[in-house]
Amino acid sequence: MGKPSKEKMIEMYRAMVKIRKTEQKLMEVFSNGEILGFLHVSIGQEAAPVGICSHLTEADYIATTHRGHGHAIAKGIDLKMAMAELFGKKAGYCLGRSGSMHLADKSRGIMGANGIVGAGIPIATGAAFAAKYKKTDQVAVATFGEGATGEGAFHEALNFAAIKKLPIVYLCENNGWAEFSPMSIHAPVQSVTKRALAYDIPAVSVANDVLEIYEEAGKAVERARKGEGPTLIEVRSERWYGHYVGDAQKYRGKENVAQAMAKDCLLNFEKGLLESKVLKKQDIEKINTDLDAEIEEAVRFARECPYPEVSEMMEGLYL
Amino acid sequence: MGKPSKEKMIEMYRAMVKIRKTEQKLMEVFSNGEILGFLHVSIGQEAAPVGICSHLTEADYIATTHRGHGHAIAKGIDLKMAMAELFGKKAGYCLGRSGSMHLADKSRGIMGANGIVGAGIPIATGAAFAAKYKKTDQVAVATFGEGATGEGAFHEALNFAAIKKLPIVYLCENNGWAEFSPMSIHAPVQSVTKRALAYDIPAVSVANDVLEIYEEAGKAVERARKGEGPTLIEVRSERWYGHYVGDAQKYRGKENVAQAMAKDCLLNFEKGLLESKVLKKQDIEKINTDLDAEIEEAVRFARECPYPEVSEMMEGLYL
Amino acid sequence: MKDIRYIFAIKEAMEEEMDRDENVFLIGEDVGLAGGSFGASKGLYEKFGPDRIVDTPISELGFTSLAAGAASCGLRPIVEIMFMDFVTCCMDSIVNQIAKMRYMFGNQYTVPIVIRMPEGGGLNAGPQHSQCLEAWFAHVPGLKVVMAANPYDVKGLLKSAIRDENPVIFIENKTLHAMKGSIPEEEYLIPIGKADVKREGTDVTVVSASRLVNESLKAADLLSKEGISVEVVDLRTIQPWDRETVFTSIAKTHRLVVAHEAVKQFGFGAEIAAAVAEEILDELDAPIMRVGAPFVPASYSLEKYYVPGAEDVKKAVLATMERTF
Amino acid sequence: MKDIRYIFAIKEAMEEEMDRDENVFLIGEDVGLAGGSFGASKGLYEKFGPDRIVDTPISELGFTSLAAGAASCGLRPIVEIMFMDFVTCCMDSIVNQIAKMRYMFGNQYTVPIVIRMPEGGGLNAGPQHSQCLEAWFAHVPGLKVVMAANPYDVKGLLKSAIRDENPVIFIENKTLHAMKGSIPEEEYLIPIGKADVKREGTDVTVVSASRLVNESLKAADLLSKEGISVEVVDLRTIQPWDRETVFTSIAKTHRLVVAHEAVKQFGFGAEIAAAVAEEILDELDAPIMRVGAPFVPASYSLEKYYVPGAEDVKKAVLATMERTF
Ligand SMILES: Cc1ncc(C[n+]2csc(CCOP(=O)(O)OP(=O)(O)O)c2C)c(N)n1
Ligand SMILES: Cc1ncc(C[n+]2csc(CCOP(=O)(O)OP(=O)(O)O)c2C)c(N)n1
Ligand SMILES: [Mg+2]
Ligand SMILES: [Mg+2]
Repeated sequence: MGKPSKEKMIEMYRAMVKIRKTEQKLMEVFSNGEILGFLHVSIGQEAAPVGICSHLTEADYIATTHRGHGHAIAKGIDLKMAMAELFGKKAGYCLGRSGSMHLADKSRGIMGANGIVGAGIPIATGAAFAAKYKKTDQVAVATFGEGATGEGAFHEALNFAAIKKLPIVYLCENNGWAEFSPMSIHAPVQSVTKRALAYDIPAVSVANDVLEIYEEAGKAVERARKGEGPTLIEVRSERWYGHYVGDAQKYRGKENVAQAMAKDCLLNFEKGLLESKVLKKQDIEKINTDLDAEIEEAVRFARECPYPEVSEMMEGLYL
Repeated sequence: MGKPSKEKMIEMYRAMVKIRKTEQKLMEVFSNGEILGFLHVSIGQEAAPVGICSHLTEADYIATTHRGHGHAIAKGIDLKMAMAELFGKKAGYCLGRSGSMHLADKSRGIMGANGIVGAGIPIATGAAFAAKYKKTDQVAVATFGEGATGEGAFHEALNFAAIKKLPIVYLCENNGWAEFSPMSIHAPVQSVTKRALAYDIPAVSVANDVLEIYEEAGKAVERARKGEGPTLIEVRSERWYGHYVGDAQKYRGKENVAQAMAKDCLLNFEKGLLESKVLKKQDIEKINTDLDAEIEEAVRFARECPYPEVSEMMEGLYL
Repeated sequence: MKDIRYIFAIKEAMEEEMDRDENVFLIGEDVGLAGGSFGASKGLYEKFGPDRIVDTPISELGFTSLAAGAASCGLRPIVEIMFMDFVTCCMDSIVNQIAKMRYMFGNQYTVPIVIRMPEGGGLNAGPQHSQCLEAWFAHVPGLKVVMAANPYDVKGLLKSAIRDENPVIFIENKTLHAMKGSIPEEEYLIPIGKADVKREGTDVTVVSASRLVNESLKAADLLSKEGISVEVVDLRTIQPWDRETVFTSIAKTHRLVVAHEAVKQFGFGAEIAAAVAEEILDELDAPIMRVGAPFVPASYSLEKYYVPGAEDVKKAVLATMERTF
Repeated sequence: MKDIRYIFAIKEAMEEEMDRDENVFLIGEDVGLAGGSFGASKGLYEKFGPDRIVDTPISELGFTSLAAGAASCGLRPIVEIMFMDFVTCCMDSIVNQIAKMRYMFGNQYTVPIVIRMPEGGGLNAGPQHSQCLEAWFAHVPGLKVVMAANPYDVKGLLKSAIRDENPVIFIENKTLHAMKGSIPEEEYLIPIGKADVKREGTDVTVVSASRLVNESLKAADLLSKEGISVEVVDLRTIQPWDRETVFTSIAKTHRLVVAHEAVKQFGFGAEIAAAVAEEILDELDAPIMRVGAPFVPASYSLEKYYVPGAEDVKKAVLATMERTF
């Protein structure tokens, strides 16, 4: 597998910036009260979704979590429709019914964020089952946090996938925190890779580095496509902000936050790209300004779209 | 820990014979239609309950399963009241309300068999939690089959117990079958001990040999009492008969059954006791006839007791 | 026509639909090699193989959510939950995921999934193996809830459920598994959402489902000897239930009994009664009586006194005849 | 008397009971260090320490069944389920274990456990974070189900629930957490199983619980200006519910509306209506109207139109006034 091509790296960089900037924007409009409900941003964790999605086609599946904007963007979600959903508008992916915790785009294999911790894991496993059943070469990815590994859903899904050698990659973004508590509350082990031993599933732990993740994800996706079964990847991600926007992280030491921010996967990647001359300063500026414009445009679109009609609330329950 | 004393061994032998003979009797009366519902016997598996319960006092806790007569007997359940329950009589432990799948004796720490696979595991973990909370030196035991390790309940309980270092022993009787299917349907691993790796819980696999089990159980119970946390013990048990009485085991080769029967933990123990002169032929005969009488007496009692009144069915829902 | 047992009618329905559509598969505990704990899939493993008749670990949540994922990727799973009591292990899957996936994702996904489960007493299997929990599912928007009272119905309804684009909770009854009945040789479907008047009558309407339909028919026989003419309406579908048929019947008889095996309190009978009291109260000539199990867990040795039957329906009907207001 | 918020009243109840009885402990996700996701246990960790304020992994089934085991060994757990929607992850624990342990084991065990959970809308948290599922639990013999409408009630009821020897499903409402109200300085208890007439009236009885009690009171205010006198009965306990108080009120007003935030169909309102239609139908002068959420999942951006409120209660009351039969 090895290193991505130059073009691929630029694409990856672009995706990471897009996630970062989109979520920064989301935090802003959330504070305005334009987005309602819960908003969980993944700023600091952009490497994992981009690292894995770089190996996926639109036909591949991904089931994400409450902290799922990054995966959706990396998997190619339409930003306008996603933004409209976050704004609760009719033009949104879910017709404004569901908001941030339920972003989904069937056309791109984005099976949905999930408000229930761990619930997406067996659902993604079902997508892998379907791919194997239909003998396609599709691969499924389940993303989740280290906290989710406490749920029975995690256990039952991995057990089944291992027995059936399903084409799936379990991507755990271990950001060290589940809501307001550290991993020591949630697990007796330090690394989520240990969990995989119960199922004889190969597992690897990687740093919050997009190229490292890209490499391991590449191997895992290849294994899956070849019919060799599931892999678990733990990414040692870093959550910069609170569990949700509005959480002041009083339970978390300032140094802990500072350490997390220091491991900025985006900045590190950018530095590397500059050093290796894949990108020049001007390229980076251009990417950033282009994305700013795209995001502004998405926000403008979302703002201007109408809310659904109350009568539409009653539609579409059954087909 | 080491080997049990001579007296202890005789006690253990007696308990194993009691389980065997009681269940043989149960099969008989079940065929008569005197026992209703489902009856799961543990003939061939007597070593595990006796091996572990030999280390427990009445104050210690045990939560058992649908295949739980052996544990209840080894933990000292009153045979008459147990038999009355199986017969559905008012004098039974559960007032005849529940039958074989729900045998419980609070006075002896028998927290109940369970009709839900895996459900007893977190309940026993709760007993261990209570012991630690109250700072007693009580220990809890959860028994379950290899099939139960597929349930999320197993995972969630072991995770918690490991985090909190609760005084509990997880005793998995791996008889190779869950209902009508072999372990390969249920797990990607050959040994349940692998499951424990996910929680950093020490685990050991032992043969269907009561002295081996006694030794490992002794270490595990001691660890628990000392506050060193949970242990998982896998016993490679052998199920002789069908999943429930009436199951002809068509799915299972004759050789597989013959092999299981050949590993007769009771007969092997008996041979050893004779060889080492702990018991003589006459002692064994005496134990057997005494138990026959005790069991007959329990059956007679159960037969003669009245059923509950219909009006009593409505009583006792709330305290 | 041919005579067939209920459990075999289930098998035929699954087999025919699997023949018809290669995306249909069956998943559950011991459904494969063993042919199902109650024998519903006997022979299907041999015919369709392990890819389409899928044995699972004991993990109701895991395999039900797996089926949800598979359904949203184009397959049409039939999930077997061995006893309805075990559905408590996968309520998140059914309620938060399956029921909501279509609506919540803005109609992008359809989740054509049938979750079969047998409910009720009959085996003296005690408190954790005898429950009837259909009212829970009927309270959850997004699910359809179907209950079949005889071999003919179970086959036709199950085939419709498998073809339905929505998730269907398909409730069998253990005591009905061995019931024999006559069904056509040729293919037939029974629509979901339509009640069936199983017996016409003029004095009292008994609305019921599953086993209690047959008990209500027995009660109607008994009562006819006493000169009381009972109309028995089999809901067949609890959610969405067929208001028109029920209301039409009540408009004729002006008396209503609702009967189910589930615990009476907060059972589906409450909804039927409440809807009548809300929408057509003025049609009633007597109080609405309900029949259901008493408010305690199912009993092992007293099961036959616990589970409601024809006598209970009869009593309820008589009560509506006496208490005119 | 002192003014206090609902969420703080919950904390006081727990704190007082933990002071009184060392066997009482609190367990749940982020209840400890963080003081609870809604702040119900703020300060308790500091006071009682990690042995009695127990943070858990994300494992609702695991810790609820653990609490069941602990309760049957003499402790008195309070379990916090962060959102009622997540109770779907531990239904086996509650329904097959906790509800049945006492009865099923022949009264040997008592299981004094309180399972707290906030339900309903108010946060625009969408379909998986806004459900009201109390009707499920009310259908399960062995559970008590309590819902508190204001700070005074929540404190007194929660203290009683903690002292109750039976398992209690204790349902809070997210929009009420910030509600202020007046409570006595000294200790008080409110009995479980007793309804409370929150407002006397003569024309129509509105039976309700939790947030809808307050909405019903608002509706009563509005209606009084139109000359309609509404009696508002707060059930406080859904199971076992107080038939006497409800029936007495209806015998006075002869008109009934039942209002809850849960989806209307198959909600607890159905049981109240059905019981009335069964037992005191002749007292009614008008159809029984029910208020509840529409039959779709909770909406994110249209939440305020989804969740029923005073206007809906008012409409229902007016309907009972118009439609006399
Ligand atoms: C079943 C369930 N339990 C609890 C919650 C509340 N909750 C939402 S996110 C979260 C923490 C998840 O932690 P982790 O899996 O590490 O993901 P992260 O938030 O760190 O990305 C919790 C407990 C939930 N949504 N669902
Ligand atoms: C939640 C749940 N799912 C399924 C069942 C049905 N069932 C009863 S026993 C059993 C097999 C259990 O196998 P194992 O744990 O190996 O125990 P064994 O019977 O071998 O002692 C199954 C599937 C159940 N009782 N509960
Ligand atoms: Mg985390
Ligand atoms: Mg086994």
